[in-house]
Amino acid sequence: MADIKKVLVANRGEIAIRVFRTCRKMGIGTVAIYTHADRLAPHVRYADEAYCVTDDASDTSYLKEDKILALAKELGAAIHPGYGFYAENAGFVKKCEDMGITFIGPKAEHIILMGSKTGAREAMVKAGVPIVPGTDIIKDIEKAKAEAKKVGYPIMLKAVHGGGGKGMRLVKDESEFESSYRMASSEAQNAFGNGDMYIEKFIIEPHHVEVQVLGDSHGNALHLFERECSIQRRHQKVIEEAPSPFINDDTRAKMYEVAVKAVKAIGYESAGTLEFIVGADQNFYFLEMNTRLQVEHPVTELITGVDIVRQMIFVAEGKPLSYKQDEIKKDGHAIECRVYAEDPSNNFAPSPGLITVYDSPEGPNVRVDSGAYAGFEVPLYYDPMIAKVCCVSRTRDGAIRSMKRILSEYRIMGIKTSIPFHQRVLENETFLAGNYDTAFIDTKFDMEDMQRKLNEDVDMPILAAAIKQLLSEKAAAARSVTRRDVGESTWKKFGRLTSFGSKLG
Amino acid sequence: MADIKKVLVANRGEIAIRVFRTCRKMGIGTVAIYTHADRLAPHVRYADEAYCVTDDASDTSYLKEDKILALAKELGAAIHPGYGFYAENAGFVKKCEDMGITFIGPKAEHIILMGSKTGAREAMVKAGVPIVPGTDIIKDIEKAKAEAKKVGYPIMLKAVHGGGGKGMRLVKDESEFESSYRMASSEAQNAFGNGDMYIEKFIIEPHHVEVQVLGDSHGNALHLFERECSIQRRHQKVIEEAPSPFINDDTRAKMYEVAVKAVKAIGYESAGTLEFIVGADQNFYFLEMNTRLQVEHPVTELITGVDIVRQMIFVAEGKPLSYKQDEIKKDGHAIECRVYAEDPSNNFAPSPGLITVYDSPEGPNVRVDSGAYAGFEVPLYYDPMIAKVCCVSRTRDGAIRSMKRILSEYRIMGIKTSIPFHQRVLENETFLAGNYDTAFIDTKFDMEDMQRKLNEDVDMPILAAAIKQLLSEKAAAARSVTRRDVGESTWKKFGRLTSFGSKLG
Amino acid sequence: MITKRMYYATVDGGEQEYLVNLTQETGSCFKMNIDGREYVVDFAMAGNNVYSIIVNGKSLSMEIDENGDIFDVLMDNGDSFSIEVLDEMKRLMKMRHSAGLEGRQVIEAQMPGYIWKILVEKGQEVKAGEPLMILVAMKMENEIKAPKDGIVEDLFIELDQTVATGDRLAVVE
Amino acid sequence: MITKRMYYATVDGGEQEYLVNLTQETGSCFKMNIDGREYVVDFAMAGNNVYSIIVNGKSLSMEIDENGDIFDVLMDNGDSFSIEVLDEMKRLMKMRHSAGLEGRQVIEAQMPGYIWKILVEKGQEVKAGEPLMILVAMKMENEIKAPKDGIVEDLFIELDQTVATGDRLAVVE
Repeated sequence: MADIKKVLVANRGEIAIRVFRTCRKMGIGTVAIYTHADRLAPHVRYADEAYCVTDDASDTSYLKEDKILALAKELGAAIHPGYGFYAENAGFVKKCEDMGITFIGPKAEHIILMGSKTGAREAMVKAGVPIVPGTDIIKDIEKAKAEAKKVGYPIMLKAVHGGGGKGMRLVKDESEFESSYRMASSEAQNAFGNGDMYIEKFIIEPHHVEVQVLGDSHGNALHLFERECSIQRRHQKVIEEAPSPFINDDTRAKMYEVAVKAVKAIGYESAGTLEFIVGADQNFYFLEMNTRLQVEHPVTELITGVDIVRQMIFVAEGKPLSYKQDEIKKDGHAIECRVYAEDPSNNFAPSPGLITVYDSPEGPNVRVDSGAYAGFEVPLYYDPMIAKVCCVSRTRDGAIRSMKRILSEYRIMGIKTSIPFHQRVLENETFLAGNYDTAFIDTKFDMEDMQRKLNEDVDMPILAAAIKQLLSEKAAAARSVTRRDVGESTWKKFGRLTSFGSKLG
Repeated sequence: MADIKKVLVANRGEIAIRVFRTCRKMGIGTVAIYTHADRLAPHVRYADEAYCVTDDASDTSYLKEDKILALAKELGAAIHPGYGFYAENAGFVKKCEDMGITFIGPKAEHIILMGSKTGAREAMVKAGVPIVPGTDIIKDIEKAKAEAKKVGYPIMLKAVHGGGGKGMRLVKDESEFESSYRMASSEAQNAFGNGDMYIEKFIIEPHHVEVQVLGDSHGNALHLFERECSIQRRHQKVIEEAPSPFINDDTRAKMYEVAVKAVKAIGYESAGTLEFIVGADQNFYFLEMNTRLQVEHPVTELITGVDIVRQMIFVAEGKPLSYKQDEIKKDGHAIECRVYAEDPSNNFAPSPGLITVYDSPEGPNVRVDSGAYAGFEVPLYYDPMIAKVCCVSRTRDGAIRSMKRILSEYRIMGIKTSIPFHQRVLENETFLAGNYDTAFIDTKFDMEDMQRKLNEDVDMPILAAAIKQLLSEKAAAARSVTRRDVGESTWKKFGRLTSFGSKLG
Repeated sequence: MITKRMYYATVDGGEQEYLVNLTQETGSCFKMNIDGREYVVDFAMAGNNVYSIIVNGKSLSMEIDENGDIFDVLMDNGDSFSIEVLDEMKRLMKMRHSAGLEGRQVIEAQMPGYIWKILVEKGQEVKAGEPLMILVAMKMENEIKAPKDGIVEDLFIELDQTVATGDRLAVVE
Repeated sequence: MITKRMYYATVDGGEQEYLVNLTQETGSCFKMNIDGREYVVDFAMAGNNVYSIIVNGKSLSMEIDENGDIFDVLMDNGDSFSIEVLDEMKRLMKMRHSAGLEGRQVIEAQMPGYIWKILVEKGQEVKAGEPLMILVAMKMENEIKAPKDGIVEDLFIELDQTVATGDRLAVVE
């Protein structure tokens, strides 16, 4: 495989820019694609080349497989998919292979394997990775009881054809088994026309912990430690950290070992993530493998110093990984807050629109990956995540303190953002203690937390609002008297300088 | 000594904010001082408290010793001097001591000692630190010749009362000695009324390399490795790196050893820097000791992970340093570019004024310390440095590539900045080779370098300028037809939103 | 020129009213009295809608978003306050208006987006809480519900139309 | 509406003239011809005086500072170009004007600052290069020198006065 000279990122916004940054540093050319709606998105002007993939403004979709592939072929560019869109799309990867386009990511076969829940489980079991204990379809109640005992109570009874919580029963001990089974099965029969049930171990206080892995075509496999991703809202991760504050070193070591074993067993190439569910008892079980670069990869980069995109490019070029496992050192603690264009004080309603002020946090130990700038109109049509803000410190406590400092400096106006939500989470005692699980937002943090002020004194905001009101009244009065500029203040000059309207007609 | 609960920074701009950031992270209260001219400087609103030290707008000086001391006393705040202003002012430190105000910096006696050239040299000689070899006043030519031989040619003959290059002669070998001596001495006699001369070793291709040190009141002393600061313009450092690309490991080890020995010998407390001149032959000699936090300290922080301001606070509290020498690890290579408000294409003329666009670089491995924002009018009265932009990478080459990426993202409009100058230096072969000396700007980089384009193609700027001209003509025509807003575009909305003029009267 | 004002302020839609007396001494210096508490305020604009406010030495940075008489104030620590500031006359008008509220309900868009589905027709009878249409913003669907039982008197939007915050969507009578 | 223009462009004050034919097709799409070289340009404003320009797939980000007919263009890599763009009429006027230039010289401030020292008096004879005053900007002194031998016909400034770029300082005749 030849060296990559140019990379087309089949994606937009912050992840396109993130890949471009590594390319720019490596001296690799960059190609952006964009829709009419995204003409002014920052990834377009960050790249060396940019091509529109839509025919007119009414089409806002980036999923233009034929155009993207033809473009990459014509330009001699490799394709990086980012996350979402064509990431984890085996068909797309196969077409790249057919057309001789280098795809910067895993092989199609691994995407297919891990895309199938049963296939992934089988492969993992074979590689010695623990999966959530359970049974096949229950045919015989007594046999099932014996198996439940083996799995260990509490267990979950689940309908084979179930969904949406129906036909599910938590069983705390054997005495409840029979009645629970009958009720759940008949519920499933009524709801889905099939009463088949199976048993799965119930995980108490589940944590979502994932291990970042890298593999190359020379059979090398590495882990880059774990990330704790249990802070989720509506199944969306919102805060991630590395390392996990919850799992102990014994669990850690075992998790790394099985992760690397799994990568080697299936011959996985490029960057990937093994997601685990970890119970309060520190037992961990494989959930799924993400065959892509994850949104939250920067926290891993911050504690290891490894540029994961750079390694993905090397692997796609057929080169070996630049590191051996013992050269990967974990240093410090990193946190990521995902900043969404949504209004946390209004039930997280989407808040697209024009960004009028955009002040990025500065100072030490901060990393911002954004797709926004002052003057950018956040489009309606795409993911509402506009930035990831990360920090790193020697300790978790230091990282939390740093993140507070950083968020207090991050100023985005014109739209609402989730920054105040993050600031509240960073004050939450369960979060500070580091023993939150995936139910955190539902059980340990609520809208009251969100509305609670850190400083209850209302005089300061009142006096600011009253002064603004007075100034607005005076300005309105002045406008009604004369429309001519009276004098020329600095602010006026700035106002004029930033008044685009008259310039672009 | 009690714990510090509040810190007043007797300084402005980026260094005030830099100290505040550490305080905010440590949970220490912050106090800003400002002049009328600096009311809108960002350090004012970054602090928890802010006090004006001037009586009216005509006074632009921060040097208000009595007011500052009274304020610190009243608020129970310790004082951090930053650099410049009251840094290295022993009188100020003594007054703090007298008034019972904690000064976050070295003791007055060490400032005095290092402020005296002869005192500093004596102390260093005593501590075993090499100084530039030389002689006392020459009384006898033959004796002087013998001493010159001992020092080793080439040597410099210097007038004791000299200055401005007068009464100085470079002597390459002994045959030139007598005539040079006579000429220089008579020149000095004519110029300064005194013909006394002395001999100093002439350093070939001098490098400016400095060692960061820390000392505490418990007798502990640490070095934090060195910084190379040879890229200077008009004796102003403009680019610094850590570690030095020039000195070898043997020199490095010796330099660290004498630096720590010196700190211990004089019982120095807080952060300080030993500046050395290093010749092409790797011999190094003490120049001076800076008894303050240096502008360029972030590069050291980036390769060591040590927060120097935090350590200064601990030392001022009477606590020991948080590290032992063997816990300080050097990791990677860091570069700092100082961004000045000046126009590099116009002979670096000062360029104060209103910043209309300020986009801070984002992404990995960058650290920006600035005192600027969009809407800020850089005042005429203070230091033209508006930001320090630093980056860190595993290798020097990686750091240079990163810095290019970072500078390409750093967008400051409304005023001219030295960013294009840095971009040119980062392309210079001598710089890339890492063997530049203090004469770099004068001998290896000139205005032609500055004016040289990386891309000679003029069609792109021409077409952009022509389009702007057309749009401006159309806008002017539209304005002359009607003053009413015709339609309402997004840009117009932004223009209105950012039009301060009408709001503040 | 010295300017004086008296305002009534309420916070986050609450009942408590704060009486604010305000005097502008010079361009940036204000004297305030809030329910008897006195403040001297230095108020300065430090960027677009960003304000630097110094009150008795305390330095605050606030973002203020102005919508009519409501001022959304966001502090650096993430605290946000929605402050309504009314003078005597506006306050009286508001009290009269709120007494007479009922009947015809105009539904306005609470966020920008586009109309993905229209679930009712003009003239149709609806119950309170019944979805009228679905507004999509940033990949998320938002049901727009009837605020009361009644008849859909008017629909102002078409399928796929883009709407801005505050645009009128429908009337339920 | 299609708009057409013909311009003469010069770069960095150089002699070479570029003939630019420009057609605005739609709001953001332009067809260009520079001395026979054809380009299709998508030109968009992406923030205050920041432009995103796409030419045959090549994506460029430029900062453009407009001063009359002179456009200072700064590229992301630090390259800067000063482009003068004149139509036929302005070009003719400029050629006539430069032919008749001489004699009375008005000295303008090249940077903002304040007048720290005034070294000459009105009516005084000065030689070319002789300092007339010292302008201080950001702690640096800048000597303002006589552009030619002559008499100081006028001084427009006072001691300690703050001046902006372009302010008239003196006249040497």
